[in-house]
Amino acid sequence: MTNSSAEKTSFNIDTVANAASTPETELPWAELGLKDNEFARINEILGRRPTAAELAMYSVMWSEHCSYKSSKVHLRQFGDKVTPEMKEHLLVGIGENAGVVDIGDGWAVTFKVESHNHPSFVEPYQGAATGIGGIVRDIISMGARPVAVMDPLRFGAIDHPDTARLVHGIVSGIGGYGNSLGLPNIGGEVVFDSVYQGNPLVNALAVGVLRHEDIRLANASGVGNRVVLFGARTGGDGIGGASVLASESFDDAKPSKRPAVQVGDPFAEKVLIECCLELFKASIVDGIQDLGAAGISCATSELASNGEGGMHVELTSVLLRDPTLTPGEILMSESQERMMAVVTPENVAAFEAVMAKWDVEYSWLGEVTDTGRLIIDWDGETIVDVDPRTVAHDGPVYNRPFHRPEWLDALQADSFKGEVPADLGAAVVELMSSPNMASKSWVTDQYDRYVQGNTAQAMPDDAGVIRVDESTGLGVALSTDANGRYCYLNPREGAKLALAEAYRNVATSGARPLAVTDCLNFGSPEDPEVMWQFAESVTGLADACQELGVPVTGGNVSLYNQTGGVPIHPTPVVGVLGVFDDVARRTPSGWREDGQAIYLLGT
Amino acid sequence: MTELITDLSADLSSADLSSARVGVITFPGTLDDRDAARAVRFSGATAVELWHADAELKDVDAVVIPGGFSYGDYLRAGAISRFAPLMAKVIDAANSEAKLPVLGICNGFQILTESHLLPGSMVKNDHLKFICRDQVLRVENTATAWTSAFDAGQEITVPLKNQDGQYIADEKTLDALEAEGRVVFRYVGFNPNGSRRDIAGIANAAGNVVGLMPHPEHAVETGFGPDHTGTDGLGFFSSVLHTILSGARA
Amino acid sequence: MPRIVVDVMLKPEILDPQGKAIVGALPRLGFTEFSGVRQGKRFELTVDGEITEAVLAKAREAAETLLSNPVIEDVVKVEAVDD
Amino acid sequence: MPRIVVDVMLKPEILDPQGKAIVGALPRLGFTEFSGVRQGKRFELTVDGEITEAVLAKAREAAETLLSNPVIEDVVKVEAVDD
Ligand SMILES: Nc1ncnc2c1ncn2[C@@H]1O[C@H](COP(=O)(O)OP(=O)(O)O)[C@@H](O)[C@H]1O
Repeated sequence: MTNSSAEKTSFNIDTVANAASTPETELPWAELGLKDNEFARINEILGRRPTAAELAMYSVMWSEHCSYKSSKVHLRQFGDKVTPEMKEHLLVGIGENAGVVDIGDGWAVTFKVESHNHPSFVEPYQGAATGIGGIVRDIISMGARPVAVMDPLRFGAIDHPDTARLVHGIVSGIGGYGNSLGLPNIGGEVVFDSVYQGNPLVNALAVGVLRHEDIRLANASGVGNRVVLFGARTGGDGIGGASVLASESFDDAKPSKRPAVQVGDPFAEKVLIECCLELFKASIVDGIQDLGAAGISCATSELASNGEGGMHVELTSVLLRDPTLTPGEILMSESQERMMAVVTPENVAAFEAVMAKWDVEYSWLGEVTDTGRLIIDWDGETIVDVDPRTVAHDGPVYNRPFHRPEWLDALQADSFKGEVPADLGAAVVELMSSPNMASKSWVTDQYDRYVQGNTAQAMPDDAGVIRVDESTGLGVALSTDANGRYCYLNPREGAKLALAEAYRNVATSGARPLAVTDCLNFGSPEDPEVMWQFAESVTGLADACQELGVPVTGGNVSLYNQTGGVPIHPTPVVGVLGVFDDVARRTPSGWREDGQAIYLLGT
Repeated sequence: MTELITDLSADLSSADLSSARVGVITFPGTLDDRDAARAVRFSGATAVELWHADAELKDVDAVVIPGGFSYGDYLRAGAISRFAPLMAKVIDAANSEAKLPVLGICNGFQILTESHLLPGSMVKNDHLKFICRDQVLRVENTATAWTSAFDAGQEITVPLKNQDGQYIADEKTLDALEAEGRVVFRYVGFNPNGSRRDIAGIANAAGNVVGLMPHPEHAVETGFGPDHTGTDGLGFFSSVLHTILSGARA
Repeated sequence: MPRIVVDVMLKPEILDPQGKAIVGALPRLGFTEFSGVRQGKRFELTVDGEITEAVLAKAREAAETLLSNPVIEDVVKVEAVDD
Repeated sequence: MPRIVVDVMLKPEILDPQGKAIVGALPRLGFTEFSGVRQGKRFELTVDGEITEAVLAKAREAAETLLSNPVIEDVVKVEAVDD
């Protein structure tokens, strides 16, 4: 692959040498979202001021979204409360792109739920579409073939003027992307509640299957192995807010035109899936990482810090969609449908042959080294020289203050005091016609549930069921559930109930529940009452997981879901995965035939 | 597991069945290729993988162009795939004296109309949305290479899932299709996309090339088809097996 | 950058589902001036170098073969623009 | 019939997957003259009666609010045609 971006660039490059000799240069760290203590810490780590490119990397990697700085101290419970029995089926746990669970016969499944809430509010179709795209890439990067998706959704009031824009855009975005990838949509949720008016929740779950020996991890090891970026070209997507970096030398603030919105290309992703599966099958890649939030910053620093050595990369080799991008912008770009892999020199030709077959663009960026440093050059000059761990793993950790809201007592005391209506029939009709109870087929009819031919259950059943092995019928069941109102009333019990509901849905389908993923949607962690809700919910979820004997294998935290100072209801979305020895045994919801007996179980 | 099905005379061994080679073409963005191959296997025939860039048809006795979003359905559904090297071979073989049986399902149907192997075209569904449902079809013509296993007028249920599924053609073409019995399937009860005259599938004049929007390959296995039970799609694959083995090409 | 614009519209006799939806939505948004809407496609082809008559002829050919489907669509314009 | 043509294109900095797929297909069909393709939309609005400045203003408003998505698209032209 040739590259023509190098000669087109004409800005001043802030090199490491330059940074060392110009300590007094003003840097836009506050605009990039760093706090003064964080910026001071970066200076301390480096022993000098960061270059523009280093600042870009630290700022995105140390953001709440990438570093989990406010949630980490609480999320530890998911690890601390795991018993050896709970780990029995766990092949890969929290910390990798997605957890991997053993389901027997040499088969494994990987699954994870993630949020794309804010982008979907700004541009519903593309935001939701790229939410599906992102979670599916997480699944591919574990070495798995994606086999299904689910979409737990929350919208504002059904009669609010903005709701139609969001609902139709989001649902068609999820369908547009998922249907084009050939992934059956096997379940989800649709809830309307005015607390989500300015903060719709668009969570997306993907599940993939693989053989045990096919598990791939995001690490760069083996000195001399080559690092390659493949898939879509890098554009200015998702760096709109960071446009201060449009001027790499910080002096000439040229106006930049950077799209704040990412547009998805599901066709490119479908090709990427097939192309990665072919690479895995032929054992052509040693390490692999998808590019999501924080793009190349994240991929290089995570691959390097999870490996044993270092990495040396030439950034002008990145194929660009927009030749005016600066190094910092290239490092931060969130362009979709890209992957980074580590390939041994012997496999380079085989790798290139697979790319040629699928007509996928790629460029060799550099190689794995034994220096323990992540070095990034721009046209031969070093612009990043860091210990990759400090970028990827040693971000700030906050023990944010939290306290129980004073209004909670009054809220909990405000119980139902009305009369039981005389006409129960009418009450039932009224309930059933509320948008949250009514049939969701107006949504699910827009999703393909048949593709791949392995869907044993989808809507309207309580759990989606997918066959994994055609010869034995081995398969999995999945359900996602949450109840923001329960959690608002009591976040600890509400989180337990969310798990219990998903667990029940999987169990009633006939599967044995095995593992959990979660997407924790909350307001601002800087609000001590929200932080309390968060802490309580995590405790409740971790306790309930221990009680039921199912581990959390991965998930996602989405904070700052609030508008005008009003947070959403705490909404931990819980996904449970269960296993079937034969999906022929699945039990659909609802009565099937006349004359069957009806029992009510439980308390 | 579904047993092998065939409506052929009983003395055919499964070895005879598997000598029938049915190719399934994969384009970049094709989704239902593995499903189509599974359906071919269930009929007893051998499924042969074909890649859009292949130069040869690998001696197959019939070809399925499966559904999906080849090239993302960008520009127009099927517009870019139609120019694949292998499509030139398919077009020649379909028009040749040997009359290679060709089935285009959904995106495959769109590729066949873009290739002018079948008349008319597909545009966006009249309601503009993607729709996925179990759809009832009436088999209007059982004389094609792909429908001989059905009874005339038989109603079958197969999944339907598409965004650009509204079949259109000018009135003259529609009249001719009706007159020549080339409307092979019609939607029954509900027209899911606004297709002219409820047309779900059509054939070429010789009856070897058939295209339809719904997905028979998703209705071949109990537990994974319409309403967890339907296997009406198997008839397509047993029909072509019959066509092949009854010596159309012998 | 020199470009060639190609405009493609559905043939007038073909019902345009997208145009129909727009025509239905307009009055609800207070636009009552328009009695019909048709939605077509506009392509901008970038050319490195000069747009000669030969390049335009190629663009016309691409418009007729790939960019439009003659069964349902008309190429309504192929034109060089420079701005 | 007097008509107003509205042209809408994706903003230049936004990825255009359709244009990308077309640009990939063109050389395979022997068209090597074009280095880039962007696909946009062309709307034809029919007006019963005369196209006054007021009607054009309404068309511009409809173009900005309904016919384009300002987050990712630009209205590149609103123009009366008569043919
Ligand atoms: N956004 C969605 N995506 C996919 N499936 C959904 C979605 N919303 C609801 N469903 C499915 O529709 C069915 C009915 O949903 P719901 O009414 O929420 O059921 P329940 O109240 O039993 O949880 C379930 O199978 C559920 O998985």
